[in-house]
Amino acid sequence: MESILAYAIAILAAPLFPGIILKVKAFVAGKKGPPLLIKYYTLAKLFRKGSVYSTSTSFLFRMGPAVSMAAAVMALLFCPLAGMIPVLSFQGDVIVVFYIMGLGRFFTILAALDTASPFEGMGSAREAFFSMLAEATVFMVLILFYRLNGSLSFSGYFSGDNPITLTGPNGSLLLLVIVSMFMILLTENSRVPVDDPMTHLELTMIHEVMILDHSGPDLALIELGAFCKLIFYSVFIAHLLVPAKALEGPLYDVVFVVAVGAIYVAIGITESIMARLKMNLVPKFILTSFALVSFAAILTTMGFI
Amino acid sequence: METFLLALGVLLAGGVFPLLTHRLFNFMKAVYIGATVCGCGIGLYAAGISLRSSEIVSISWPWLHIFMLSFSLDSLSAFFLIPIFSICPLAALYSFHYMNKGQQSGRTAINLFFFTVLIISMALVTTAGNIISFALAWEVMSVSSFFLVMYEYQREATRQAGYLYFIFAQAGAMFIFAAFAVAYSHTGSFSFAQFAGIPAQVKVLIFFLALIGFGSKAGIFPVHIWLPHAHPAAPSHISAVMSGVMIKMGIYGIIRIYSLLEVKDLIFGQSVLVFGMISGLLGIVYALGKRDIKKLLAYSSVENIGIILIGAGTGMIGVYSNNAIMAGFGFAGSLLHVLNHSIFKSLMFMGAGAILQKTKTRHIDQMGGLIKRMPLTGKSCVIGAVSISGLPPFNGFIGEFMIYFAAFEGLGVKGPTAILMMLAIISLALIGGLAVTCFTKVIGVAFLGEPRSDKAASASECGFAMTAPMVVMAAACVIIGIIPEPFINLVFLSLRDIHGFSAVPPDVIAGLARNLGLAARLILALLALSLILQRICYLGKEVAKGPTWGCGFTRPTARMQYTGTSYAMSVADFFRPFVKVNTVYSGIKKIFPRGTTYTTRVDDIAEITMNQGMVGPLLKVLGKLRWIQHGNIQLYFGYIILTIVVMLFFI
Amino acid sequence: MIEYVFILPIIGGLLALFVPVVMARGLLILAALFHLSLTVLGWMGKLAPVYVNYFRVTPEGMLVLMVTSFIFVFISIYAVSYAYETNLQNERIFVSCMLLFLGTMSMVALSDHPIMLWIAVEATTLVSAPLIFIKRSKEALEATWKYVMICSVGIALALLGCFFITLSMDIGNIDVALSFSSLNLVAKQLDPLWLKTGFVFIVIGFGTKMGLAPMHTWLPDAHSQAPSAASALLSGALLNCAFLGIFKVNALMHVAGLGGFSSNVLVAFGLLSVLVAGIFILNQPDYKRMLAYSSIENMGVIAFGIGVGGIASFGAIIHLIHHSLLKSSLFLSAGNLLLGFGTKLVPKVGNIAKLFPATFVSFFAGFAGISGFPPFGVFISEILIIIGAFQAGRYGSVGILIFGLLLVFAGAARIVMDISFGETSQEVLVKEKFFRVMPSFVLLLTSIGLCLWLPNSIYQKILHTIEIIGGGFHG
Amino acid sequence: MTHTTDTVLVIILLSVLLSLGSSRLKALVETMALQGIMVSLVPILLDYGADGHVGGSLIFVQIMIVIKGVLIPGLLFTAARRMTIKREIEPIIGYHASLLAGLIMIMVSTLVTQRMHLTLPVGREMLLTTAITTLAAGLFLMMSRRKAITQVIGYLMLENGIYLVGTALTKQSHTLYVIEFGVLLDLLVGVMIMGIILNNINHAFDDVDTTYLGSLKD
Repeated sequence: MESILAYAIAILAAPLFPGIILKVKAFVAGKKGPPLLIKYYTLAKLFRKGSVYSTSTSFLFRMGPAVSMAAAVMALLFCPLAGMIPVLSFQGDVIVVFYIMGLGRFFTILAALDTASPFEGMGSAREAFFSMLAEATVFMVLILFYRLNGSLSFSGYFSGDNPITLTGPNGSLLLLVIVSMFMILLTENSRVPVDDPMTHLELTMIHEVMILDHSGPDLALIELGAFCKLIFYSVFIAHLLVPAKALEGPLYDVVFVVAVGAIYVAIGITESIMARLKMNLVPKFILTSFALVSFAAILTTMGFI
Repeated sequence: METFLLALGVLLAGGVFPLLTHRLFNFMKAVYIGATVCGCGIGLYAAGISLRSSEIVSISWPWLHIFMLSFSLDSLSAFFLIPIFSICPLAALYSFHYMNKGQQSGRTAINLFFFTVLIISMALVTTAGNIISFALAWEVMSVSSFFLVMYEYQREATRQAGYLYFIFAQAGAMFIFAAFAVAYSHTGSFSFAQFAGIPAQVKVLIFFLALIGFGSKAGIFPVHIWLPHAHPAAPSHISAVMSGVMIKMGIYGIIRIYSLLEVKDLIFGQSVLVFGMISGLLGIVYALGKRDIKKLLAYSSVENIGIILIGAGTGMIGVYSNNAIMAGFGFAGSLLHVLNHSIFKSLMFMGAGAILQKTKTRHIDQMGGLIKRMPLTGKSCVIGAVSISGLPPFNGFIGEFMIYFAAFEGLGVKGPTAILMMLAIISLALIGGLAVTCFTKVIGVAFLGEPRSDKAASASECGFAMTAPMVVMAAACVIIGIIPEPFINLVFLSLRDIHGFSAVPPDVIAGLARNLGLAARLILALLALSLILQRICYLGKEVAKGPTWGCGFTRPTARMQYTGTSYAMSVADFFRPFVKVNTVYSGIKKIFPRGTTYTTRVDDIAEITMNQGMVGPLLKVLGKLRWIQHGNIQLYFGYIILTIVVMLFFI
Repeated sequence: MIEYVFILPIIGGLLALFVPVVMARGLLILAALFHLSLTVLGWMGKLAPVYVNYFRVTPEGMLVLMVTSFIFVFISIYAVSYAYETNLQNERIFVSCMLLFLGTMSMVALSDHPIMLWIAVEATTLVSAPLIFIKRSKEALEATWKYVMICSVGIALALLGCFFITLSMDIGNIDVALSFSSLNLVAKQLDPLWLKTGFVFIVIGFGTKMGLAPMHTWLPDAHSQAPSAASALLSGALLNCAFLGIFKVNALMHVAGLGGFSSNVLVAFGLLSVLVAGIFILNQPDYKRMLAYSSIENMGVIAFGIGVGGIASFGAIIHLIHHSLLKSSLFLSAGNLLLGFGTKLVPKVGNIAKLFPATFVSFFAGFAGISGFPPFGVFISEILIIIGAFQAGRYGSVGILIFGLLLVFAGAARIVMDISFGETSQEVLVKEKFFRVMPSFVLLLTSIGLCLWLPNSIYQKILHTIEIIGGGFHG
Repeated sequence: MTHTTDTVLVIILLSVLLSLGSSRLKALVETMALQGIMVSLVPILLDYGADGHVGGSLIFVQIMIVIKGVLIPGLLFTAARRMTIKREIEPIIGYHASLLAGLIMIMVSTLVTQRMHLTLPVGREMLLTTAITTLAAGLFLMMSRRKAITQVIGYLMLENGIYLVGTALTKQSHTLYVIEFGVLLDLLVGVMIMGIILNNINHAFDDVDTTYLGSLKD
């Protein structure tokens, strides 16, 4: 019951955090920035609106938002939030989760291609390419975790006799994981330096260009899905940051939420201080994250750990 | 066994029928389909019986005084019978509307006849109980499928493809014969039963010979070259069966020979795994780079064979390391993927066939917008594409998940296995990502957007005999995906007779199956919820229609859409050393340039290597040797004298 | 009196020179049927030789005789139809030589005396030369010249080989009649060195006739220039006869305990032949030459199988039977194509699947059969030979063999597919006729039939044949 | 009678050398006739030397002389007469070189004969040497000359050589006249057929040069 409650809170709070990013960016730029709840306003506005559908599109165009939303919401189900156990958990659920996200992407791409717009096609190609590479990093992380902990589920990673934490015996390796997971977070959620959600030039967009033709509630669903996805990755990293055994009870939950917030702040700072990468450097960026984790994983097989 | 033979009998009768009645075109096809469906139904029943009972039934006849033709039906055979007997009747049904040229009735009849021969020979391959019966069935299978490929023999490409296929079939068969011959030289018997007693080093030789032979049928990477040529050349329902079912006979051979040899070495699993990874990755990369939809699907078969082999290799390593879960899930995932692939690949090929029939092109960049014109085909293909990309909640995911599960289990094994398993998992992940890219390309470019050519614009839905099989298969993809429990049990049941396989605890299997089912149903439920939410949001609102926003272009045309080639190129480029990307660009000249061309083509390095590295030099050397037959009689006398002199040295 | 088997055709052949053409045709078919019935009687053991010094009924001889006689019946039907349609010049000579050819080949099959065998083999060369020459073109002339000269020289060497065998008798101080059957009884006492020398010369000599590389050089020329009926006979029957000579000496070597040497020699020649055939079949522009090279290949395979021994020798004999059936069928089909298109060049002919459906079926089936696809018997023989070679531990050789077989297959498949399915601008000169198509179908069906059901008597004959060289299933 | 035998053998050797060195076709045929007769005489001389029973073989020798010395050369002679060009113009290996090769062949044959370590009856070494030389020279002639008719002569020489080897090596007791006759008949018919083809070649190409016979090749 607690878990379901936490789950509901997470979904409801998901639009809150991107507000933090905007605030941080504004702060760094010396501006006041939009209100913290800006994303809620946007969502509300979008839900109220109607839509224009392109004559080129088919039913898949309308399915895209629904699937991406459902996928993100589903992923969160398996994710332990703060000290709670996740709503659902079984051995192997990590694979299911990342594949479900793949499903979301699949339909987002189809919806984009459905519009017959060359720009959306371009965005889809990039999205597919980069997330394919990111997937390799994610699975390398799963490999490493399995070797550290013998588990194949989110709840298993962070609980039990041998949880994965910074303070654990393999904490040093986790630093590598945290860095590369953060890079993956940036990639998968279309943040700078991979993508810039604020850009206005379609040629340079990745994710944004794919949803150009969506409007109204459809766009709202997509946004909501994106927020859930972002919070999913943040929670994942937060679990690595916050030592599970050191703190207990509500204190842990508070620290955890702060950590999640900190990750958003970090995103905001990254966006402020970094420029976008050239498109052909993005694969290198992702491969760097892959190399980091692989290094860690190979260390485990060499008998160092 | 009698039931099984009855099934073959019914099939054969159905197959001969068209030869006699080809003048009554539709009647012939209808009766043929009836008989085939009937025969396959009986066959499925026989397979079912065999799977349920634990005894192995067999039957044999003496042949030519020296051989026994023996066939036996164990659980592994029975499992491989399932795709044969379930896909083939659907393909036969499909052919009713696909082969609709009444003026070619004779040729159609022959095609149907060889189709039956193919079904029967495949069924016999899976049940063959000794060397000779296997070789016999294998060769019949090769030759019948060759004739099926040659259906449209007027085209040069078909002839080329048929030729290539013929060569590969024969070369592969030779390797298989060699493997069997080595085995025979140690057992002194044609029977499979004594294979286990062969010395260990010899087993390695046998296994590798067989791996090459079976691999060339299955389409393992360096020997897959015939596949992307033969599949596009064949009629689509034939490609469906060849790609969905026939190449699995290669997999069957590998697993069977592995099981028979009762091997103890690690090298078997390792090599199968490595070949699997290479085939999987390069297969899907090449698939991505192709513009011909059937060629693309053929390369995707190479990829899926790779996945199947990754599973089988993991299973073999699991057997070696006495890890029941790794072994069980590796093999089970591999087998389940065999079944799944046979369904969705046939579905995709049939979809491609439907498009081909209506648009008369296989070039993906000339299609577009077909889902609105061919809704049933389109929807089935979307389901097929999701499944083939291995995404939940459909069937492709279940098999891949089990392989992942086994591979993760293998990470705990000491030694080089862990590294291999890491590579296997990463390959699977990359394959998954690439498959998503590849099949979004297929669906997105072929079915969505605006039609890129007039023919695509004027396409219409094809006949019920073609859509019905596709719908059935799409339904099967969904059902296996959301109710995986019986199917997972089925594959574990069929593993029973694989040697060295110790039973996986049933609660592990049951738990996993239940969880997978749960996850699949959950995502469907969530999807339904969000669709309802979406619907609610639009209640009472005005939904306008308009053109796609052109991002500032005022007059976008259909030709401006992103092409499949561009869509794939950055990924293909990424794999550059293994993928040869050829670009032809005429450049922009003068101040007012006109008419430039830009084409890129992705070439298969295995094919290039074979052509330039092996066949070319070989032909050159052999061409030089043609000098022998010089036409000069004095020279010919010289040969005789030379022979005498040389021979006298040996006395 | 089994000698009638060759005496009657020879008399018939001589007679044919002096009777009207129509009668000669009748004579041809009649003699063929009569020959077949005599052969069947001989097969059943009802006929015994009279000149026991020279002739003897042996299982290997009967197998070859039976094959020859059987295919001759159908080739003669074809030949008559062919001659009738093309208004063949010198038809009487043609018929006469066909019959003489049959007679001399039967004589080879029955010979027991080495030099009698030699005489008969040389005689086959001489009586078949006019068959090749019958069209009197410059190419035919050249082919005949090469055929006669090379074969004569080769066979002369075989005579030398026979002398060496006699010498080995003398050195061993044995005094028995000079015949294979009596030599086999005393084989162990023969001088091994001279026996080996004799074997080498006989292999080279009869190998020339059999078409083993590198003495095969006449074969593609002769087979491509002869009228198809004659080519079919040359390929389907004559090569077997030459093989018989080698087989008998090889058997003698085995009995004398020199089997290892003779096996190696045969394996080497076999492999070389397969490879040479492979070289020339690739990119071969002439389909009759392609078939000729395929004969070289198959003779190589047979020599290889016999050389390997054991289970492979069974395969080799099976191969011999089926090769004769299939190759003669193929040559007859090729003859139809040559009549139909008027050219032997592969690039010019094509699309026979549409233009000559019946010939297409027989041609393609023949090709599939000769390449080792079921339900034709070569499938069995190739498997047996490969298995036998592995069993004998000849891994390297079998590797080369398989490579060679694949080369041949690749080359032949290209040609056959071009002919069957490719385009052609050539006009069809003559349509296919029942009597020119039927024989090749009968031969094919016989091959299929023997693959489905091998009569016990044939099986026993094969077993007896290979017994002497240690072949068989459990050896 | 070793003297006689030796004389005959020397004549054979001489004929071999002659044929290697001669360019005129007619002379070649004549040499062959001589060689044929001499070769036919060898067995009877040997036989006579051994035990003296001559009987049946005498008739046979007569037949052989007729065939080898008269019929076959006659056939070739007729063939040669019809030819326009009666000389071997450009042999592949020149006459001087051929003669030298002939001498080398004799030497090698002597060597081979000694190396065989056979216990031959007296006088047969020489016979064997001659036989091998003849045989080799026959093959040499076939390879080194362009005229088709010279090749036939080479073939005859080869046959003669083989026949001599047979006589030299084997006991006469194996001889069955049917067989011998059969061999001879084959030879005769063979040369007849070769003669017919020669005529046709001459007719078709106006020459019997084998360079014209090179169109069938791969």
